[in-house]
Amino acid sequence: MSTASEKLRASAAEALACGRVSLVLGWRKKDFWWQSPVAFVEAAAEAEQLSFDPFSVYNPVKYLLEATECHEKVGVFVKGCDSRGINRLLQDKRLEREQVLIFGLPCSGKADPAKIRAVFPAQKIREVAQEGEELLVRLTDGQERVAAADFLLEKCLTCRHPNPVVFDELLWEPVPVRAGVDVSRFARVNSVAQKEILERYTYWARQFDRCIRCFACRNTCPACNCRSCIFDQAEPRWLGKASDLADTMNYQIIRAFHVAGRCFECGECERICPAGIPLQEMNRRLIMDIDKYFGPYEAGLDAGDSPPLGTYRGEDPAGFDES
Amino acid sequence: MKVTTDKINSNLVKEVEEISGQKVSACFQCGKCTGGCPVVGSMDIFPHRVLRLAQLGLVEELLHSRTLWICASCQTCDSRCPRDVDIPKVIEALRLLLLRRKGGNRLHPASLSARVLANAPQQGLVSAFRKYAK
Amino acid sequence: MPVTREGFEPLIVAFCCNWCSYAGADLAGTSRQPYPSNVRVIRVPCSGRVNPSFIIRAFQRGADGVLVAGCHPGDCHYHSGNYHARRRFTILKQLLEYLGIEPERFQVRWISGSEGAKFSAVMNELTENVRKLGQNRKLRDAR
Amino acid sequence: MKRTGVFICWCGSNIAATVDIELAVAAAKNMPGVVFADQNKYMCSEIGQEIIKEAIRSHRLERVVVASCSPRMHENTFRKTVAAAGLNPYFLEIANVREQCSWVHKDKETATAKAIALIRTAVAKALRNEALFASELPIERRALVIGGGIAGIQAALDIADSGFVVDLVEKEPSIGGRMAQLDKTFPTLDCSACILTPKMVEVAQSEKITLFTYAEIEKVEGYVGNFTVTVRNRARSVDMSKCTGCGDCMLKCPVKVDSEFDLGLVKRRAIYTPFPQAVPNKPAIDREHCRWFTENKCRVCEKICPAGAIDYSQEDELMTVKYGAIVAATGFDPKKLGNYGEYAYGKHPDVLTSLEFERLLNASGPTAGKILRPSNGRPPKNVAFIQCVGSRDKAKGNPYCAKVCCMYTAKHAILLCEKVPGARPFVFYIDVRTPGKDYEEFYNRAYEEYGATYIKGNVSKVFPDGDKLLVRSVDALSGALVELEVEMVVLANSVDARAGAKELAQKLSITTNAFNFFNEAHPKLRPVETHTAGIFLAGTCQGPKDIPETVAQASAAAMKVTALLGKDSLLSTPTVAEVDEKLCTGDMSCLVVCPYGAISEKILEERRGRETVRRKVAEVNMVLCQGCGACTVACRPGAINLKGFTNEQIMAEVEAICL
Repeated sequence: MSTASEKLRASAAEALACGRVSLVLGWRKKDFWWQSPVAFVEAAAEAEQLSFDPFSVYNPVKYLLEATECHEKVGVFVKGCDSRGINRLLQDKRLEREQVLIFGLPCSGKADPAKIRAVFPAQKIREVAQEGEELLVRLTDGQERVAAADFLLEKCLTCRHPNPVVFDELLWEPVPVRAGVDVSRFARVNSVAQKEILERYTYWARQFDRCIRCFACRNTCPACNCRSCIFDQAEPRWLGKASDLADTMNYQIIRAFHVAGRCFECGECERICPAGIPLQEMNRRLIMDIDKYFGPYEAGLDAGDSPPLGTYRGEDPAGFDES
Repeated sequence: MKVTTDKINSNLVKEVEEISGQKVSACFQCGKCTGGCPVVGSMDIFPHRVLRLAQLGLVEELLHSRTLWICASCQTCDSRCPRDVDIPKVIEALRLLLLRRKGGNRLHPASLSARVLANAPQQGLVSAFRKYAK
Repeated sequence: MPVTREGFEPLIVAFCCNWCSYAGADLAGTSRQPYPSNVRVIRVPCSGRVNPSFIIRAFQRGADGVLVAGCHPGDCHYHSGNYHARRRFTILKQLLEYLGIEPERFQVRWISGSEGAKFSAVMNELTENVRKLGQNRKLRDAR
Repeated sequence: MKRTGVFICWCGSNIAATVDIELAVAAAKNMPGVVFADQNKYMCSEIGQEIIKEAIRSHRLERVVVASCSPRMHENTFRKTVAAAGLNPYFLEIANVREQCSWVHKDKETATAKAIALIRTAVAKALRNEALFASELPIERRALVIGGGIAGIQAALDIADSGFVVDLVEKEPSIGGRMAQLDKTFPTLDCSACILTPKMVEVAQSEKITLFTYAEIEKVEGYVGNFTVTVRNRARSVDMSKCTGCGDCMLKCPVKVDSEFDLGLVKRRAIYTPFPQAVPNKPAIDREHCRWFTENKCRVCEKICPAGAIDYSQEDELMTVKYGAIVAATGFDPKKLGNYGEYAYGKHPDVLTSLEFERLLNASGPTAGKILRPSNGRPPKNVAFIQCVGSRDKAKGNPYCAKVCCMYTAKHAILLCEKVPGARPFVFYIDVRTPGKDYEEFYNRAYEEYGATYIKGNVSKVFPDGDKLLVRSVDALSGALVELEVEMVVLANSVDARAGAKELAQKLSITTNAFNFFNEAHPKLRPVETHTAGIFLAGTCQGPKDIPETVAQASAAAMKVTALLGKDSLLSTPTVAEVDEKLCTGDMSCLVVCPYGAISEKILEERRGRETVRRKVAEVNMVLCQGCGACTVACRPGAINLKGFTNEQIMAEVEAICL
């Protein structure tokens, strides 16, 4: 087992044993090689289940909303992206800094099971482990080593903050930012934006047509932390119940608008979408426009700053005809 | 000198504004430029009047003025102008207008022989092509 | 959807702030400056009161064009409402265009209480532009 | 569904000529919720209103829609009508079928269709209207005036005259302000002190006015009718109750400092009154320069004071007082000329600002009213007056016109001629602006009777040339170059907002323009009010103005104050924001966008199972809220709603208007 997982276990066990926290959020291995869901550890003895492997991708931060209701102080392991979720909750006053003990995990990216399956026969894979810069793929009939960088999740390829931006303890040395992320960050947005208007509509209509309104994108998003979401309300009925393209567009537009200036690009919405809708392309489009019109801003880096949609400057340019 | 609607509406003023990047209409004729100009004694049209004439479309009259060739672009006027008008730029635009009108002020690529094209330094060519071009 | 003999008639919904643009619309009336009857105004206290959800809902229910009109920057009756509106609708407008909605369909304008002629001109322009585009099918409910 | 009545007005032929009223009435009868529809030639007339009242009674109407002219016209009329019939006035909705329908459309068929859609929309909204009530607030019947110049003095006197108690807070040791520095006033050449000093004395003697000099505003909290203000009374080091104002201390004090009042042209002592006519005429110790406070020796004033009034142990005192209304009258600062090296100000002693020249003119000034060159103490013969120094200069000064310079320069030219026989004033101007009663005539006298030479041309540079000054310019009218040799140059420097204006504006929660002048609520129709109810403006803190305008505005502000304080209670606007605590997340997005500071955090205790949990929610102060609704959009879960323009109402309008 990797030293990373051991460090997690040791930190969690220590924090629980000495009573600094009564719950620790991390990851554990589940039935399949590609499953590493969020683990809830309440006793030092249970810390053994913790694991940090190429699939510990889920953002545990959103669970803090409920966890802090019944625990005075909660320990949480965060990657770079997860840590910005903490700042999101702090800024939204959904969390107090003293309520969490943050273990920071510099992260050079998580693996995309689909990319692994594309190379190795799915039935044969038994385990995939991180060994330095490589993935060790154990198959039913042997094992192979491949470069981890070739199997990264889409969202990790454009990650600008692989190191936690807020933490109490850092478990290991920070890692460098991948080269070229600034170019690739908006590459998909730009390629869609370059299409003709009708093509753009057709592109998005095809994407949204698949939406089954499961709300997974909302539920996983730490920026979507309202006690009561407007999409669940009956009066006024903000969103129709029919699974109609127009209603879906309404949902997607307003969802994106609600996270505008607040989305910190963890990309979980897109990764988790069962219909494979490229939601990050919408979120990032808003980020592009916010940067362009209101000045560069990255959400989730500083819990003390002011998100661009609550402030204004008299001399703001307008993205419409002001004549 | 006579102000007419044709002159006021002529494109020459726009051209001067476009070349210079200055708004001649911003001037309110305070005369601070003229008062401080070190070479005003040799000018036939004073700097503030250059702007006034331009405002009224009397650009032709300006083009014949000695002032264009007297102005040393020392920027004294510009540094004191309360309306932020860069007068040397306006005067330079008038000079350019004349030069362009005269023609023959730049190289045309087609007019060069293949030997020249092959041997001349590229930077020199580029600058010669672009000289005074719009 | 009103359809006359001449063919397609667009429906334009205009959210007008009470202090400037609604007064501008009234002035267009008092000074008899005509604009097409396709335009219908909803009165709101301030452009900062207009929720993007209202705009999407109007498109869903059959509006072919939507206008948000408020006081000129610096003139907001409530000091800052239109500044917030400007930020919100700047990004909403870019997003709608990015999703393939024609830019002419959603407009934001500043119209003061003294700009009756401008209100009328904007309405004429908006109606004509949307008329050329034809019916909004992209954001409209299927039923 | 609420029983709704629709009343369609013909407005004579104004509506009826374009809208088919019969058709509209018929259509209205079929709208959801409508139980009654009627029409009248003039709904706003006595008869029309009776029809509405009668129908409310006989048809037991719960909501009323009037299709007529703009709500900006008659909404209040009809609200009173429905209130008279026993309904809440906010159960009324207006469909604007005149200004926004019949007057702008010609085709009867489409205009009628649109009118019906507008009525349908109003009905849809009315069905969701809820009873709204304005709440009543008590008023603290005491006013605060900030600034003791002519604006503050006039405002305080007028408020006191109406019987209300006023506190007047002045930063300097004496009231009087800029006007006290002036010699004569245009266009009548009244002596400034002769008309100001009686008012200053009146302030001191008024039983209704309490004067706090050497005091500053520390903090302002609360809202209209109920402000709580903390004032810092700076340590004067002189016991005001013992001091008789004999002035012996000021004669014996060994420390000499540039006099602020005389703009450094003479020295004052460390214990000082700013000027001889000061009110209160009791000195203060300037601790920054006093030898006791800087070097721990001296105490001469203490020894000399016959009343034993010197008290070095005094400390700043904070006092907290409640006020119902506040007048800001903090005045202006003359522009500093650091950017204008070309005028040789500071390089040659005979280049003066206009306020410095004003002190030379003044009988109690440094030269006892004689115009003498600071360089050699002799009267000047030729004097250049340069206008628009730092005004109308978007490149390095203020883009705006300072408004008073043209007139006071004409005054200076006249006074120069009167005081120095044979003197020649030269006025360099860009434009001469003299709107105002008797102003143009005054300016005419300057060049007709006194022979001032007006030259249209901004001076480009002033060259010190031996003991003279060389002024270079052009006369733009003749095109002639101008080069004058003068003995004195007077710069009409621009009017800046008072240093510290921005900070005071923040304390008062009022806004400023780009140049830190306080913003009025409306440039034409509410020129003395601010966006913050209960705070009013007087004088140059709002923008450059002359004395008559300042006094007029001060009286206007005083009138606004007395109108406010004279009310029994305040009624707040009922269309305010309201929080649904169930939905509220407590992230305070609403608080951030509220321009009135009307939203605050509240801790809610609620039962969850057996436990009591505490959570944060937003709370709206109904008095501060003005009903803009910016918060409702900032609130993602839709927890904060605007009464009278609720999400439900607007959504219903959208649905109905698109039908």
